[in-house]
Amino acid sequence: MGIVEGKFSDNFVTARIDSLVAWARKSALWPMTFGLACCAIEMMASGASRYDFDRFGVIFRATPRQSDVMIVAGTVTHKMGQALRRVYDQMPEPRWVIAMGNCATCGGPYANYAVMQGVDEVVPVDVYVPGCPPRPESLMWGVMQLQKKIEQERYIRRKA
Amino acid sequence: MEIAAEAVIALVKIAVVLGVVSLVVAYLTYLERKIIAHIQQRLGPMRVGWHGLLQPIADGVKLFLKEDIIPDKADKVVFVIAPIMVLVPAFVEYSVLPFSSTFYITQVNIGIFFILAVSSLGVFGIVMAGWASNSKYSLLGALRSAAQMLSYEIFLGFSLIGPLMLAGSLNMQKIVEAQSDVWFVFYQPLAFVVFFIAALAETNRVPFDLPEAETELVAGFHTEYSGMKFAFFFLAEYANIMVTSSVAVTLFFGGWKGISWIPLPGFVWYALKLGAIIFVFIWLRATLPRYRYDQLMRLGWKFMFPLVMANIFLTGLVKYLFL
Amino acid sequence: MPDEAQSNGQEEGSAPAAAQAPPAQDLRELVEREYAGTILEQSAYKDMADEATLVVRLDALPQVGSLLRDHPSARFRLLSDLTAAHFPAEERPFHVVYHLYSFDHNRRLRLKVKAHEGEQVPSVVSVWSGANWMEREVFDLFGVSFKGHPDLRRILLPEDWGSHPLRKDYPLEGRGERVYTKPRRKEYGE
Amino acid sequence: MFEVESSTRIERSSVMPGTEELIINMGPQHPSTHGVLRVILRLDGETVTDCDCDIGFLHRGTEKIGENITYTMFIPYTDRLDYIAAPSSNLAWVTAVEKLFGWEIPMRAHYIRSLVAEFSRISSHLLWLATHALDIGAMTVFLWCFREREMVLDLFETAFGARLTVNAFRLGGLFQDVPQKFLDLSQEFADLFPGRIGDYETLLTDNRIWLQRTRGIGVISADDAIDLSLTGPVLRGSGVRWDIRRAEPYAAYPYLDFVVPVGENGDVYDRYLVRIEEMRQSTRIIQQCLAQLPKGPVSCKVPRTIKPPAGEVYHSIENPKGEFGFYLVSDGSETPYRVRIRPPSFVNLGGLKKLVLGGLVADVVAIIGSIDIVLGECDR
Repeated sequence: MGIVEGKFSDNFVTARIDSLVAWARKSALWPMTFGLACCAIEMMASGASRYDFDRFGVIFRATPRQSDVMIVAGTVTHKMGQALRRVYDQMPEPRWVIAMGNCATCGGPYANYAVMQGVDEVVPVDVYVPGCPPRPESLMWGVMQLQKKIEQERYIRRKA
Repeated sequence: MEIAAEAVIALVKIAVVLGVVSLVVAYLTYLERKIIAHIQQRLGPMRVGWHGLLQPIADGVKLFLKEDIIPDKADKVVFVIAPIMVLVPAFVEYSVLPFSSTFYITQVNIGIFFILAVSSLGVFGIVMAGWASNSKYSLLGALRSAAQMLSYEIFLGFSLIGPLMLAGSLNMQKIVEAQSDVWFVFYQPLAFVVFFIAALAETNRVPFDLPEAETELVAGFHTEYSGMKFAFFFLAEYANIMVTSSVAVTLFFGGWKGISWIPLPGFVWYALKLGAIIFVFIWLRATLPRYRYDQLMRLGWKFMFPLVMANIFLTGLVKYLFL
Repeated sequence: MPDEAQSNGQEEGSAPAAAQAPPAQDLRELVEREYAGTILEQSAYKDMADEATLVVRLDALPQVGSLLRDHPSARFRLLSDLTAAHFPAEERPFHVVYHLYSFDHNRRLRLKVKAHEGEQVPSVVSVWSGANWMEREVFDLFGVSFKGHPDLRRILLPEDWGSHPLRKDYPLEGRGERVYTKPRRKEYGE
Repeated sequence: MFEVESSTRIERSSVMPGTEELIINMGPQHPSTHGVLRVILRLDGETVTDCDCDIGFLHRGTEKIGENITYTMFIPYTDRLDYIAAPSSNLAWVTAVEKLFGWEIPMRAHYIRSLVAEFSRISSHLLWLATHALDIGAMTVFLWCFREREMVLDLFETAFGARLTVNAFRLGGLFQDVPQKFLDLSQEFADLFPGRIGDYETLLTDNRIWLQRTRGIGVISADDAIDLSLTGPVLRGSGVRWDIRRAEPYAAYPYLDFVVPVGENGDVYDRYLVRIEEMRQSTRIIQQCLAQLPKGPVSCKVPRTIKPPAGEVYHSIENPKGEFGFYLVSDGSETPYRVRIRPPSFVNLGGLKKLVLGGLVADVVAIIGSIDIVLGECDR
């Protein structure tokens, strides 16, 4: 799809097309189940009946190839870091990352030898969700923030 | 001139059927999400359009614009052909299905054989996908799928012999006509049960969804597929559900024929029956756990095979003695 | 059944012999009868019955272990926990600690061996199979190696970590075994 | 596909000329490894011929942290050990430290601790049932279990202000008394929950597919289970009637009446039945706690700076997953000298190899599910 990407100037038509693309992308955010620790439990709760992420079109996929957003839910240790990066590399573009919880954001309470001080050391992060662990509402807020971010993205228009 | 007109009509019919089927298949995913959600006390898609009605379109557009990854170690040609190999047979089968008394693409004398033959082609695509991906999960998924589909193809075929003996024809339209008085499901309940179970296995649905058992094999044979190619597999799965349900409707539930004192057009009857069967498919998915691979095989060969043979024998006996 | 076990425990606590003699005196005698001179120390925190501790001579550990496991008056069949502690000031800095539990008598016993730096502790995997992973963990985090262990590898930390974090001289923040600095990120293709 | 550079014992080897055994790597990112467990399997067809676990992907150095902070400060870290049943981990820590000090805890605190610990057992078993059923393909049970789990989390929130990592107990008792609303809601839950257990059982217990997938799978005898140091429902599933709540009672358990369920065959199905029955018994305990709850203070006098005498203690409790203990060495200062966490999941997972050998790949998933691990305390 690289033929049309970023080739056009701003006008009514291209803006419409871009907003259609953005709408599709934000409405079908399929996260990858990357549960690492405590936050993973809250992520599961987000998918379950009370919070029901399916309402936003968010369904969890098991394989990175078919997912759009990686929710890093939990503590990333140095041992895990490599695997995490590898999974990120397997995801197709466009891809986003949500760092869920304090551990993924900055190491959280674990300032020690084993824990990576924030997942942004290995992958670029789009949204940071605070909390230890964040409540499902917070994660939902994070997903909605990401949707807002996607809405502003340009697809066939030249990057500003 | 006449030939040209016929060709145009045929093309229009094909276009209509393809369009409607594609749309229905896309909305089948929505229906499934919605029904399962309600069984699980959730709401399902709500935000994208009214009650999430635009969800399949958003999914489709997104998948279409997604980067299309071909793994480095994959066999590139086969990797690309595989999803097409899966999708095409699923749609070709619609060509012989009668949707109402007058609306069908074509009628061939061996309609049901055609469907069985073409549906077996799908398994090639799956095996190719698994092999070409060069991933162990995909390969295991594909092998499971091949073994499962080949075995259950047999039961599926044999279970249809009973109704065919009653109808005395392989032409789909004639089979429907033969059920004007009583649907074959009442004559052939055993055959229908076997057919339904085999259909579940054939379409890789719960409780036989081993090839893509999410918790064991990540996503089975399509683990490595992304973007539009994955969408092809996804659509093919639902198109297959439609086809097998259509076969069930045609052979066991009187096809487009309705109850005579309710005046509804044939295709409405058809759609209603189809919907009911598809609902059962989805309902089962929300209810049952998954069989293990060897148990699935045992169930097939040790239980269903004798059953379906007995059914054929009984049908033949009854037909020979009383009709 | 569990009620019996409970009353057993209470009986033991209230018996006059147990009140005077330090806990685990009977076990010490049992071991000494079979293998004299293998018990080096005996203690119990605040004389609690379930904190009874016997310090065993390093080389005699597997024998003492199997005796305590099989003898009808001990029957410590469950190796409840195996760990270590590091006391750098002591002559034998590594204390490997074994917590045993006996279903038959509902009592606990702590065995301890003390090892020099670099000294091999005999493995108890042959006595309690459950020790396998726990010994690997001690090897990983303390660097105490076990003689006769079937598969002594690091278990929690990456294979190439190179140091043993639970030693007292190891800083909490680590020694920078894995640092993702800018060049490293470049290597990842950022 | 998700391999990491870490050596493993399992090397590629040809069995027969022309055939090669398949080595499959599950995890660390895999939907059914319940976190970041990595299992390497050697397969002959679909039969498992060798199995090796690679853990430590969640090794967060909790024990080392414990040596550097005070006894009170460590309580939040215990939440994050067994994060599925956080109050249970809190309870293990506070009881271990209290044993070191020799404090007398007021009766009301004991009862509330038992009450909350049983709620945590229910929440843990619900999550286990949810994921275990999902692994075997039953997805509706997953969502039903989460429905009730949300109710339990609401209860925690009413009492302690957090859903998951509740930081429920303090050294010497509780931070403050629980609100009356918590007790009312608990009563409501305890009355409603047995019916809901019945719902899950309708979907699973007599389901033919469920029986075929779980009966006779992952069998372990009582002797082997003891030899491998397995504890908790895994041990009880093999028929050993040992529950620390009974054998070495703590908190209010000496005054509570409950049955310790055991299995017969030690297979996946028996472990399932044991846990289901434990949920019923937990509900009974909750009913009793609510009925017997005494009045009075919820905390004993705790000095401002906490300095225990020098010495060492080991104290363990019955966590939903097994024996959860702390081995504490104190040198008389404000921080512990050594904190050892005795993790049930770590030890139980050590028995995985014995359970899976000779089974099929699909069984591995069921067996891992039936051990019920949580990587937080497994890797610490």
